[in-house]
Amino acid sequence: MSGSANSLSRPAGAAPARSLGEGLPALLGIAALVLVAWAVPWLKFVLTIALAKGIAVLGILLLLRAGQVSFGHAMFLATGAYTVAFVAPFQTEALLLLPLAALLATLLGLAVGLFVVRYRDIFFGMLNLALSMVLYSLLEKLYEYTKGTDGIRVSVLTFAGLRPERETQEWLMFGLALLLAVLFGLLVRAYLASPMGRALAGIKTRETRLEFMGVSARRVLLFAYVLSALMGGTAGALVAMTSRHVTPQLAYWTSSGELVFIAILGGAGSALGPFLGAAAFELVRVYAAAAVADAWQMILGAVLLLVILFAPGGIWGMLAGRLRRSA
Amino acid sequence: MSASDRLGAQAEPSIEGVTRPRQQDAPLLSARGLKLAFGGVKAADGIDLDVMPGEFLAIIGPNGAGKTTFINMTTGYLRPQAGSIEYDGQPILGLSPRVLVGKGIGRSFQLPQLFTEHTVLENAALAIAARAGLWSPLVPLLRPQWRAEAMALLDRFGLAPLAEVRADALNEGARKLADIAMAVALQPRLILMDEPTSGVAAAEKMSVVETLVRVLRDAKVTAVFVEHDMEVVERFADRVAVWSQGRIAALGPPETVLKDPAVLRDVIGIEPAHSHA
Amino acid sequence: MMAWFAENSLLLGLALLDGLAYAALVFMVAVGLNLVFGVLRIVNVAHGSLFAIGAYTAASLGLFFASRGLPPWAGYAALILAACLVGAVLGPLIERLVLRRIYGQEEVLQLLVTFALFMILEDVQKLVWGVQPISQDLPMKVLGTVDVPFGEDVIPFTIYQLFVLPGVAVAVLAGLAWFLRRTLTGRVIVAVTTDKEAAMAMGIDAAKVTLLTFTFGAGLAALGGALASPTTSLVPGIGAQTIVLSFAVVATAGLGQIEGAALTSLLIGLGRSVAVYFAPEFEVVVPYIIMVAVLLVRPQGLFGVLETRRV
Amino acid sequence: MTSAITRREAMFGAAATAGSLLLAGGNAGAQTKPTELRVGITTFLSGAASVFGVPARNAAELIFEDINKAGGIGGVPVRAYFVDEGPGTDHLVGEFRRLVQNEGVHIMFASISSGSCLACTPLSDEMKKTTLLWDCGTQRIFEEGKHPFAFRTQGYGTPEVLAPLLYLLKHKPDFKTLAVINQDYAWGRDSWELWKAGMEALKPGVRVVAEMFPRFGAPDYSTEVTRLLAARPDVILSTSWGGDLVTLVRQAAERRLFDRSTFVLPVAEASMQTLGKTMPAGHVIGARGDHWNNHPKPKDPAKLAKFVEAYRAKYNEYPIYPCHHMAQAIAAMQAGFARAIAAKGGGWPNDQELANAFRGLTFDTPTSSITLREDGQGLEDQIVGLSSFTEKFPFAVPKDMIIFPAAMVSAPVGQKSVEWLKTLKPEFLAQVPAPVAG
Repeated sequence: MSGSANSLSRPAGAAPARSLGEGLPALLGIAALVLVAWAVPWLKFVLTIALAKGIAVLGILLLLRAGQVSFGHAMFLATGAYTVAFVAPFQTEALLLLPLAALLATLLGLAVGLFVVRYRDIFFGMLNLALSMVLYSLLEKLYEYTKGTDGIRVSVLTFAGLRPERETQEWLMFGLALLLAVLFGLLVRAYLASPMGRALAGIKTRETRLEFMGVSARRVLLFAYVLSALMGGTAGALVAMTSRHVTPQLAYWTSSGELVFIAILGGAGSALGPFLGAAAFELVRVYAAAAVADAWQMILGAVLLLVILFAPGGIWGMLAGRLRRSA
Repeated sequence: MSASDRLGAQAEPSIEGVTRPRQQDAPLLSARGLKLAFGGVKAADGIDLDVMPGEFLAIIGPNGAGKTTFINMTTGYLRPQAGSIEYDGQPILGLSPRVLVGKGIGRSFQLPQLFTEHTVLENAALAIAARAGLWSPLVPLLRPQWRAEAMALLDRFGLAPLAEVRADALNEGARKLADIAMAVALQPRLILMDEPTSGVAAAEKMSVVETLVRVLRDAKVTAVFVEHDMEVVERFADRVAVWSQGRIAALGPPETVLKDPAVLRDVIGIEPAHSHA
Repeated sequence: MMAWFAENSLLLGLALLDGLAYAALVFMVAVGLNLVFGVLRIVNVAHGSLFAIGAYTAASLGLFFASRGLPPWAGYAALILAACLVGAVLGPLIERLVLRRIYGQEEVLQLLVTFALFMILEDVQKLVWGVQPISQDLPMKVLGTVDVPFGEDVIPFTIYQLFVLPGVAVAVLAGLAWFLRRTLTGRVIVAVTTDKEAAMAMGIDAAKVTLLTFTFGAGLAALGGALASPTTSLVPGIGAQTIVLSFAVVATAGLGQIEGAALTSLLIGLGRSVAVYFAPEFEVVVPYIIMVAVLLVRPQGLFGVLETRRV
Repeated sequence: MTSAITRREAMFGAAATAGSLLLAGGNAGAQTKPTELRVGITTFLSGAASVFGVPARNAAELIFEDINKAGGIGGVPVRAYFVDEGPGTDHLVGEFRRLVQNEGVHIMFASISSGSCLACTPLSDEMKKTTLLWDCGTQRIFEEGKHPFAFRTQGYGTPEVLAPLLYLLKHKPDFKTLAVINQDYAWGRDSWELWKAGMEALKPGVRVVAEMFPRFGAPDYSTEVTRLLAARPDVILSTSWGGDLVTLVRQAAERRLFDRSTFVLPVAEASMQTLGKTMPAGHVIGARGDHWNNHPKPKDPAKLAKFVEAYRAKYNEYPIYPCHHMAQAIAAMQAGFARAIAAKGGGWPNDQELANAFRGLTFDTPTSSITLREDGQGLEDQIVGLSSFTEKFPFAVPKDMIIFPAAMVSAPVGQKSVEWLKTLKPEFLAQVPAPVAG
């Protein structure tokens, strides 16, 4: 980060994008999502998954604020997803499964968090990676319980006791994902403006100072970590309830990489970023896969490379920049 | 109380001949026999030092003598190999910086430790939030009450016009003041400052120090500061400790110590202007 | 416990021999990754792709040589040539065109740039070499096997895996240690690893050092792939598996540690082969469990040096 | 590959074309003949399993080209939409929906991986879209539930494991110890469960000296090979395939494991070309079906030769079993549409009518004919033999082949395979046909 300016009077770079309203873009985004889901039925599914992943990426965003990259956050997503898959045969109520999945992921997040928040930077990233790979290996190896790489199918769920038609169910899942995305988006926005959230960036820039303010940097990071695990678990439950099939692939390190990818693609500057990123990611993926089925990965990779090299603020950064200029 | 009172009362580390009530005269900070060596270099080699409530104690000495080490040991960042430190009559060795902050020991840094991605206002507000212990994740940091308190604090340091500037865009003088402001926001009883004027442009130096001293005196904070500029020491310190090769070579009021030929030769004689440790 | 060891000592002996070859391959990849991290401070996710491309190139060259009627030992020339080729072509290309643009940026961006490269290179492999398994095992076959006594029985081991792979790994380790400590270039690399700012202040051309190191690291990854190619079938996806294992080795060893990487590779290689004999279900988890256990006790890794913050 | 038009539609026209596609996706009332018959095909185009997926796609493109040259199906040209199973299940089910809801495909071909099949088959129920399971082998699909729109146009795990087991019991009846080394995923685990159940029923008392499930796609088996060398089992079973099998065979052959133990490799066929002369002779090899290049008495030798030669001419390699499985699915599709159109007196069938046409359908393959049972499972004969080398092929082919009729080695409708296998008696061996010379 550049810090060479010497003039006392230099403006604060307008405290990027925060001065810009997020409300209007958010409302427009929601309207666009609903419109697309209505107009193109199958995209409803893609967008539901995108919203779910966006929720998980909100968690990545929190850690990025603290300068930490988790290359293993798919483990919380997988925990949420497998919770749904394991419990669904006994309890088909989606509105119970969802909080249960979130709770279990949160507990795992607390257990893992207590361990990993002692580490920074590359060690933080690698430890998360290692732990997610342990989970991945267990999901793959404990065939008796997890059916290995084939995964588990999630049976048809009930919503508030009702078992709706497929079309209705798709709308219900979409609505649920959208509602949770908005709620978590608002929560993260409030959190990032609170002392706890603002202290995250302190971990990134001056952790020593936090300690000399009497603040435990570990506790600040742990709170964010557990919150991110909660969101990861919620996302996993949504993914499992939407795709209705879970596999260990959900926990593989490349899936974690994807989450970080989405965070950067969308831009870490706003709680809207993850959702912009997730929608863009999923759409590029399905269209790239439809256009060139055996080189979609290369297209995604190229998109990522271009974003980092030429628009490091991500999609939100570009949007915010454009809006600021026109304002 | 005025500066001369303190000067008279505490010209020597001993407390004989002092007429004030006993508890007021007990040292706020008391180090005994501190020893710490890095490899072969002795940063502290049997240090005894008392800091009296309300006084401004300057520590001077050549680079690498161990002055910053003393601050680091007192604030829980480093642990001495031998000796003890008492604060307010209680042993504090082994306590972490976080705990010591809670007990009222603050510090500033030679290289200001500001949150560079935050504005000056947010830096101050974070410190205020830290002191208040209010860490609700849902209430904004810049809630009206804390914003007002942070602005008032910045105002005392003359930093109010810079409140919305990002910390990494400040110049060195403002950076130093903001750094100390964050320590003051925690309402310490004792503050240890590591070279509060190093790197500050010569023209600004005196105004920075004057601001500093005014705020600290108003807040009735006891201060220990490491300093290289003898003019600053002479004008603002109540007592001076000369740190040389891990020992205290001289201790007393500036007008005495700074005239000592040995000190002049060993400390001031080799002192380069505005050095960095 | 002792009884168990006595009963299984023969099998443990076999596990030890098996672990060696595996450890040698893991070391070759991990050490390159570690070296690159030391100088560039970037964890190169695409390192695994370089491993895969090295392997594919070696197999293609070997098959080409064989088709030209060259003697079998030319396969070894193919291995070395492939490593040099991949290192010398892809190394500078990636460093100059991509990595160079992101030095000094946030860590997450650096990590993700290499992740993007990884995604691109995975598909490049498929476009160039297709998806059918490719193998070229002449270098392994030409040396034949050696019988290792096992009680009354004998167990044939390939000379390639029992001697060549560990031998090359030891040679790489010794060569690296010599290079880094005894040559000027090596010392410059060490200086940059230890304190980049100080090294640059001393007038070291950091751009040159990073280019050199990255090329060298890429070459080591490709060499690892080339050496692995005679023993395995090359299929899409081998890069992704290799890299995640090397991460475990590097983090366990401590960042920037060469000898540490060797010992950790050995630890993980042996741990894995012992698991195959006695608890096959845990084979895949072993490296990660070792890593987590080590970092729990020594947060800086087995051989890492704790970096203290200066205030 | 999809044409330029699809790409443009996919890229820009998703929203614009949605209205018309909504109509296209419906299946109510009278159906007009479409301008093209759209087939959605899920297959591996990335990852380790693309060694099966890409040749299968190649075969499909080859055959569809031929069909379209000959006027299409029912006069309608065929267009294929391929999607990749590689990125994972959540991606795949999204793609399945896209093909049905957005591209308006008329029929789906699902999946190489059992995991993909288990995810896609219920979708066929929900979306009421006829889905041909063209390659996956898990017995769980039709044994754990009814799927009125799904049909498997080839054999499945039970016959593919039982046939090699019976062959082994005929070929080497006196083996006493056995070790298994399978890939660690559903097929590896399920096939071992099937084998174990069959073996315990048909030849009780065999000692299993090692059960190993190395990771799918493991690059190195030398540790496992050492352990097998030390254990000296009479028989080593491995249902591994692709690169994994190639690596295992190479490393085992190099260290003379094939001299110590008899291997049983039920999925060997697809790897024989890659292995070439490295594959040792005299071991039990299977093909997940009867489509060997040296099939002793194919039903239509000219058709088999034509397909093999056309594939070789275009792709410079012999077709492997996934190519044949793809060809079978396409043959079934042709027969099914023909039957449905005939039943409607020349009209175009809706989704339900199309599905009805597949139940009990019999269609020809170059080597035999396959009947789809009432539960949707296809009955495909199995040929197992001993690896050997001939003048004709530069790779191993079976000799002393036994053709196992599909009905003999498949679990009856409504029974679970493992339970059924447990009921087999050693006398069952007497029903095994005699080997034929290859």
